[in-house]
Amino acid sequence: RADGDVVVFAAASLKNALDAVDTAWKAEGGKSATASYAASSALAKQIEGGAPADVFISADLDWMKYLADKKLIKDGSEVKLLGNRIVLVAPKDSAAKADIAANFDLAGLLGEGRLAMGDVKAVPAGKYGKAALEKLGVWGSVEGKIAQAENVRAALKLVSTGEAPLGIVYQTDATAEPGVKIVGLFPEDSHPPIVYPVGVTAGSKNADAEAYVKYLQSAKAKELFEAQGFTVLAPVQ
Amino acid sequence: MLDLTPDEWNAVRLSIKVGLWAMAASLPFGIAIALLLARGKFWGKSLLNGVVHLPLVLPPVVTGYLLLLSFGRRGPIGSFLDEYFGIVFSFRWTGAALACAIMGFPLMVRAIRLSIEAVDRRLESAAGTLGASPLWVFLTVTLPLILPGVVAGMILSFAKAMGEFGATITFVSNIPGETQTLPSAIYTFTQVPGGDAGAMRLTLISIAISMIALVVSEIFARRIGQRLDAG
Amino acid sequence: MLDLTPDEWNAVRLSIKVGLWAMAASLPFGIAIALLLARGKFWGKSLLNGVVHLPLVLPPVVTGYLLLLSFGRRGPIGSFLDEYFGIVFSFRWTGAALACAIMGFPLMVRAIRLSIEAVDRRLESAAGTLGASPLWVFLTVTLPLILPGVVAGMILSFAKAMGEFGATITFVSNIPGETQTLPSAIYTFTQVPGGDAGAMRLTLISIAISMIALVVSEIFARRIGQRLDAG
Amino acid sequence: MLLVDIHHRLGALNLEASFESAGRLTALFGPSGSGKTSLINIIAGLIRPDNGRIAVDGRTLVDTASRSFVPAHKRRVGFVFQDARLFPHLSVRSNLLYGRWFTPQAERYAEFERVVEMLGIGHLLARRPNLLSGGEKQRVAIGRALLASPRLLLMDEPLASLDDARKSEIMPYLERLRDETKIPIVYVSHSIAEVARLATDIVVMAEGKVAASGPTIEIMQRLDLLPPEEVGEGGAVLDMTVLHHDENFGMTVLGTAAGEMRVPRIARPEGAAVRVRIRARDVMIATERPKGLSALNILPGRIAEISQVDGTQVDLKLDCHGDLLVSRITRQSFETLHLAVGREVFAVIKTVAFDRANLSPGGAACANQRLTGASRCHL
Amino acid sequence: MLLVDIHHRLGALNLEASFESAGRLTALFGPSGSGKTSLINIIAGLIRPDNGRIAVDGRTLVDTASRSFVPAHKRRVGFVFQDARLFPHLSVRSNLLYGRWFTPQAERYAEFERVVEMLGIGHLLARRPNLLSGGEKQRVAIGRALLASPRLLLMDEPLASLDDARKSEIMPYLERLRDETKIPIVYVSHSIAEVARLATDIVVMAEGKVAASGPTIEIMQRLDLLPPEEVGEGGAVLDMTVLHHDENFGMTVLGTAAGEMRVPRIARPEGAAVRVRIRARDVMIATERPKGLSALNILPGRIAEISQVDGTQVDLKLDCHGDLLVSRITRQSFETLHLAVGREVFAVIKTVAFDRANLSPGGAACANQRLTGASRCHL
Ligand SMILES: Nc1ncnc2c1ncn2[C@@H]1O[C@H](COP(=O)(O)OP(=O)(O)OP(=O)(O)O)[C@@H](O)[C@H]1O
Ligand SMILES: Nc1ncnc2c1ncn2[C@@H]1O[C@H](COP(=O)(O)OP(=O)(O)OP(=O)(O)O)[C@@H](O)[C@H]1O
Ligand SMILES: [Mg+2]
Ligand SMILES: [Mg+2]
Repeated sequence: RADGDVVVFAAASLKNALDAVDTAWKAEGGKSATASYAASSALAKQIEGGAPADVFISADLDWMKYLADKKLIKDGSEVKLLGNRIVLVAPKDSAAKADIAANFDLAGLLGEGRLAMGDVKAVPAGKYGKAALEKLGVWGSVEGKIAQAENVRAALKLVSTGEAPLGIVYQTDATAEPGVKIVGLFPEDSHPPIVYPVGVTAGSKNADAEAYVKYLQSAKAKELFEAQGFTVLAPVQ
Repeated sequence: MLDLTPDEWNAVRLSIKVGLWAMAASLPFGIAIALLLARGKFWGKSLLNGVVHLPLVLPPVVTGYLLLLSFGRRGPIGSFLDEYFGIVFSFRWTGAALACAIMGFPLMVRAIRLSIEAVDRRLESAAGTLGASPLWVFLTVTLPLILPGVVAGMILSFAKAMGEFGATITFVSNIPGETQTLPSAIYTFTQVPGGDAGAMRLTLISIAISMIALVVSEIFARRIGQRLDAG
Repeated sequence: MLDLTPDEWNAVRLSIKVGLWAMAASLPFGIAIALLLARGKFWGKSLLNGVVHLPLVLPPVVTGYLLLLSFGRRGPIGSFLDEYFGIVFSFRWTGAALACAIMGFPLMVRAIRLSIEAVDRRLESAAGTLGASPLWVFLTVTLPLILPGVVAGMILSFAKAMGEFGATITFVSNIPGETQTLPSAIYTFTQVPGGDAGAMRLTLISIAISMIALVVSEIFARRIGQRLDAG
Repeated sequence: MLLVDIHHRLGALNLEASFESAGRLTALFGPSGSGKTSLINIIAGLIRPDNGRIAVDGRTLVDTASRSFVPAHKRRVGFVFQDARLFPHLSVRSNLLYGRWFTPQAERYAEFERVVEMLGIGHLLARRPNLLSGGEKQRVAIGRALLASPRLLLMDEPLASLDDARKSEIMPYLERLRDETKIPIVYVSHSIAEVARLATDIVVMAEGKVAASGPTIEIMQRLDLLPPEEVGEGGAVLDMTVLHHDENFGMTVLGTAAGEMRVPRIARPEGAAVRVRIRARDVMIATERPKGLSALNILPGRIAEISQVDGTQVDLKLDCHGDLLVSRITRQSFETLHLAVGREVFAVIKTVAFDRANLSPGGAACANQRLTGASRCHL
Repeated sequence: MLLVDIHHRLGALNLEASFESAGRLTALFGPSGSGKTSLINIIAGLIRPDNGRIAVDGRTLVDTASRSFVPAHKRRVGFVFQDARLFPHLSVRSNLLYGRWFTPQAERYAEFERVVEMLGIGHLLARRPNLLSGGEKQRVAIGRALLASPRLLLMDEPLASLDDARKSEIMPYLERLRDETKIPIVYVSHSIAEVARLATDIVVMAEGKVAASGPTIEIMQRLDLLPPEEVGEGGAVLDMTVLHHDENFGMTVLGTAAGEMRVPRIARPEGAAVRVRIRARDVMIATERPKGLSALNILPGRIAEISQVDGTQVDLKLDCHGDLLVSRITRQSFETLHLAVGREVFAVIKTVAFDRANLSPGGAACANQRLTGASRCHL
């Protein structure tokens, strides 16, 4: 890591997309960026602990707010960068079919099996999934059948190995995983918007940080993000 | 501090249960493998040694995935055990115990092995001349002499189970009342802003349980030690 | 299989460096604490024992947070060390080494302690009558006799460092070339679609390194064993 | 009946032992490092010999030719190790009783109380071995081996760190074991007194080889086999019969071909066979029957053989009506007294020269002699 | 000069030892479990006594009253343990040289080659201790203690598992150590022969207490102190002078107040002081001067004291012109010969009764007697 590098603390699920964006930025004459991928929670606490991060990209709004409340994010630098969808997946050899709507028979689809999803209190995808199921009125019928995973990738694994007959994961993960098929897409209004916010840390002394955040909102970046299945929320600059 | 939610109480109970089972169930294997590694001379010993150490070397998440692949519902071992013995690990507390047992296994084996290697083999041959068959020699001489190592291995395994989280949650997920152990519950708290107090509370409970286990093991170990050498 | 990216090579090199440093730096403390726990009689011994076991008992994430809070740039110990000795742990490879050393510490202490408890103290008193002061007795008699435990403790510490991830990534994050060790790199791969192959590749490298370390330690241990009892 | 014919390499030592011992108690005798312990380890089955054969009372324990090997725990040996090797995790009592678990009820001949009393370890039963004194450990080790009621007893310097009082309580027990239960015993010792008293046969080892072996009576007469320091302890071993007891003076009169012999009172019935060791250096020669001398035993005999030991001492073999005595005198006396083969002289032996260590009940040696077909027993 | 006055509780044993020994070699003698090892552990500093004081040559090692305690490693003791306690991780050579590191150059008196040769362990130097035989271990342990060039040598049954040939190579070395380097030695042994030869002073222990202590000459005459089995070994210890050597017959003539005494040739110059142990059972009594007898030493003397041992044996003390001899005879002889105090008799002693174990150079005992102010040395 060179000294002038922009240090980006990003949610781990962004790795593929962000690596591509970083490469592109450098190729287009920007500086190099060094990304540290981990859980949003850990990254936020590290920034709180004085980490040398210039940019923070969180997987949900909560941890960004956590830092902003502590005045650790530069005022006005915060941008709602990316969006995502949550989907219901099943192992690829599954015959399950679902029409996701209010009061759909999720419990019946599960049978004896369990519904894999991220931790409903801790993992963003889990939180969105729970909200959606509540909104659709099926939470009560499946609450006892949830298998909460450490992160959304682990939930995906539970489905792809056939451990769980169904799971709720991000669309980005589901499309890229050959072991699962998408059974249904949750309506966007069934849960709070899925947002990946970005912000420059208050402690950043790197002049390129702002430029980097700006580049994340560029057309090229948009193309790269969308290639990984994200929706880009921020208007192209 | 102790006004826990029912789920948290469940996590405490489950953690103790999982820890004890992980410790107890891995003990015979731990002793057997330690014996094999300490005494055996066979092809593939290095390999066995390597495999035993794997859970230490691999990131816990990887161990969890590997468990999922082999002991899961569709995994070769998992489906075999299910079909012929009716043993199911996936999403059960038994799976958590399996994960903890495996994560603690290298620690247990190493402790027991160290003790076995320190045994004065002349005592074993003395027992042999008195008519004890190798099995009896093991039970009446070797085993009592390696008790310090066995106790150390057990406490390490239990303590590890109290802290194990990565492999467990990956393998059997985090189902309150079924597979949500203390570390999983703590993890959940650490992942939400403002969860620090809850995490701290559960952490202290976890520490308290481990402390009690430690103290008990130390008392036990001291007894053994006094018996073995008060010279 | 071995066409690693520069970042991955960095992770491999860094992991070895961190593992070796964690092992080497914790060794003197490990021996001292093991000695204290095995031989000492003092108030608060149970407490010390408990503290030593903490990293085993706590979920690694918690340990990582505690490290962040105490050894971080703004933490009390971290700022003290920075100010007076210029030692900085936070977000440096030294921090990764510290995290690994602490996570492996209970394993190292336990192994060494078991060996110390197995030492025939009459040999130490024999050395004493020959004029050796307690320090010399320790260096020329105790230390050689506990070498098996020391080697076991070192390999456990190194192996643990090769697999340690939770505390490290929480404490010093996952910065390529600086704090991204093999387990962190593996973790990152598991978090993205299509990362399995990459994770597998790095896992195999990690296993290979640990295997080499294990085999070396076993050869070393066998030598020592032969010297100590070929009876 | 012990048959040993083995070859085994141990580091620099080439252990090559081949002997046959018909006796019930075979002593292994030889300098430090000569391979005694290694040999009994092989007999016990703790070392598998490179090649050779060992059989006890017709039972083959190991035979490399036929690839048979009885594992140690099936040999039913009682092994008293040179280092006691007590189990540190068991009390003295449990140590003592350890072998009993593995002994069929019917074959238990050693009685706990009897052995404990004989060894004087009753007050130690509840203790842990690690706090015992050296001699206490050794006694417990002896007890542990005995209480396994073994069919073959191997004792590696079992009495080395015991005081003589204790020794003389243990030795009669070993004698009874040897004579009554007929348990074959292999006994390593550096003490000629012990060996002469207990052994029916002696195997002298040197540098891993058997330098000599044979019945005690024969080996003890060959003063050349003994290390220089022990020569004074050598001499004749005679089997005699108790004629009667002189209760007034506390003496026992023994009958031998050579005449009567007065020894301190021994607790044997009249007519019983007794074995007597007469040290060569305890036998004086007189050319005329001495008068007014405190020595009570004066036996007439004829000089049968003369051998010079070195320039200064002479060994004489006296034929006393068939019994053979050995006497060691200075060359000065030899020349002064004009001794020569065939000359009639008197052997003078003090009664107090016979301490208990020289008197042992039972003509075990004779019994064995008969077994091997030899007839020199009352020669 | 060794001063011991301690009290220490060890489990059931109440160790209460109080004695003062002016001699250079103090033997601890007593049955198994009587506290000998515990006592030298206290002298070495391995056990801190409950209370009491120990001083060697004026240097206080421990004194609970003044709370002074010299730690073991500063005492410069050479300790030969009852169990060898060799360092298993070091070769025999490194074991031997271990203590040398800690000995100031100027104080190293033990020569490596000399000690190794004397102990016959030259061929073992490269070996690891665990493969040594029992006797080999013991010899290395002796060597290790000696090569630390200690200022106080503690030996706990150092020769117990050695054969007599080896013993007789080591004993002269210990004698030289005792007499020439003046290193005080505390020596635990069960063998009266060893004790009589080496010790200047004897401490008899029983059940943790000192039953008797004093110069060897005195203690050895008190046959009642000896265990019954060892009584035959007791007797007089006399200090004599070499008068001349009889090269023809390989004998040495010693002068004593009682007359001349012929013993096997010893390698000491004329005029040298020699110490002779004469076992009570080797001394016969004759009422008239025997003729034609192979015994060369016939000393006239007067019966000074008569004591009955038991009903059957009688101990006589003979005053031979000032030298005191002890003789043990049967009561039968005693009565037959009409012996009584004051009667003039002859003491008859075979020359061959003196084996090397009974002859030792140097009048160490006398030297000590003078130190303690006693004057019975040539009594
Ligand atoms: N496993 C081994 N490897 C190499 N050398 C050995 C081994 N075992 C014994 N020796 C050597 O063989 C010799 C004979 O040993 P052994 O113990 O049989 O002697 P020993 O006759 O019992 O002597 P001691 O009377 O001193 O006990 C010794 O020199 C010993 O060092
Ligand atoms: N630490 C201890 N605690 C309790 N009892 C002890 C301890 N140490 C020794 N003893 C006992 O004290 C007695 C004396 O032991 P010690 O070793 O001094 O005897 P010893 O005279 O050397 O005997 P031996 O000739 O058999 O070696 C023994 O009965 C022993 O069991
Ligand atoms: Mg031996
Ligand atoms: Mg002792």
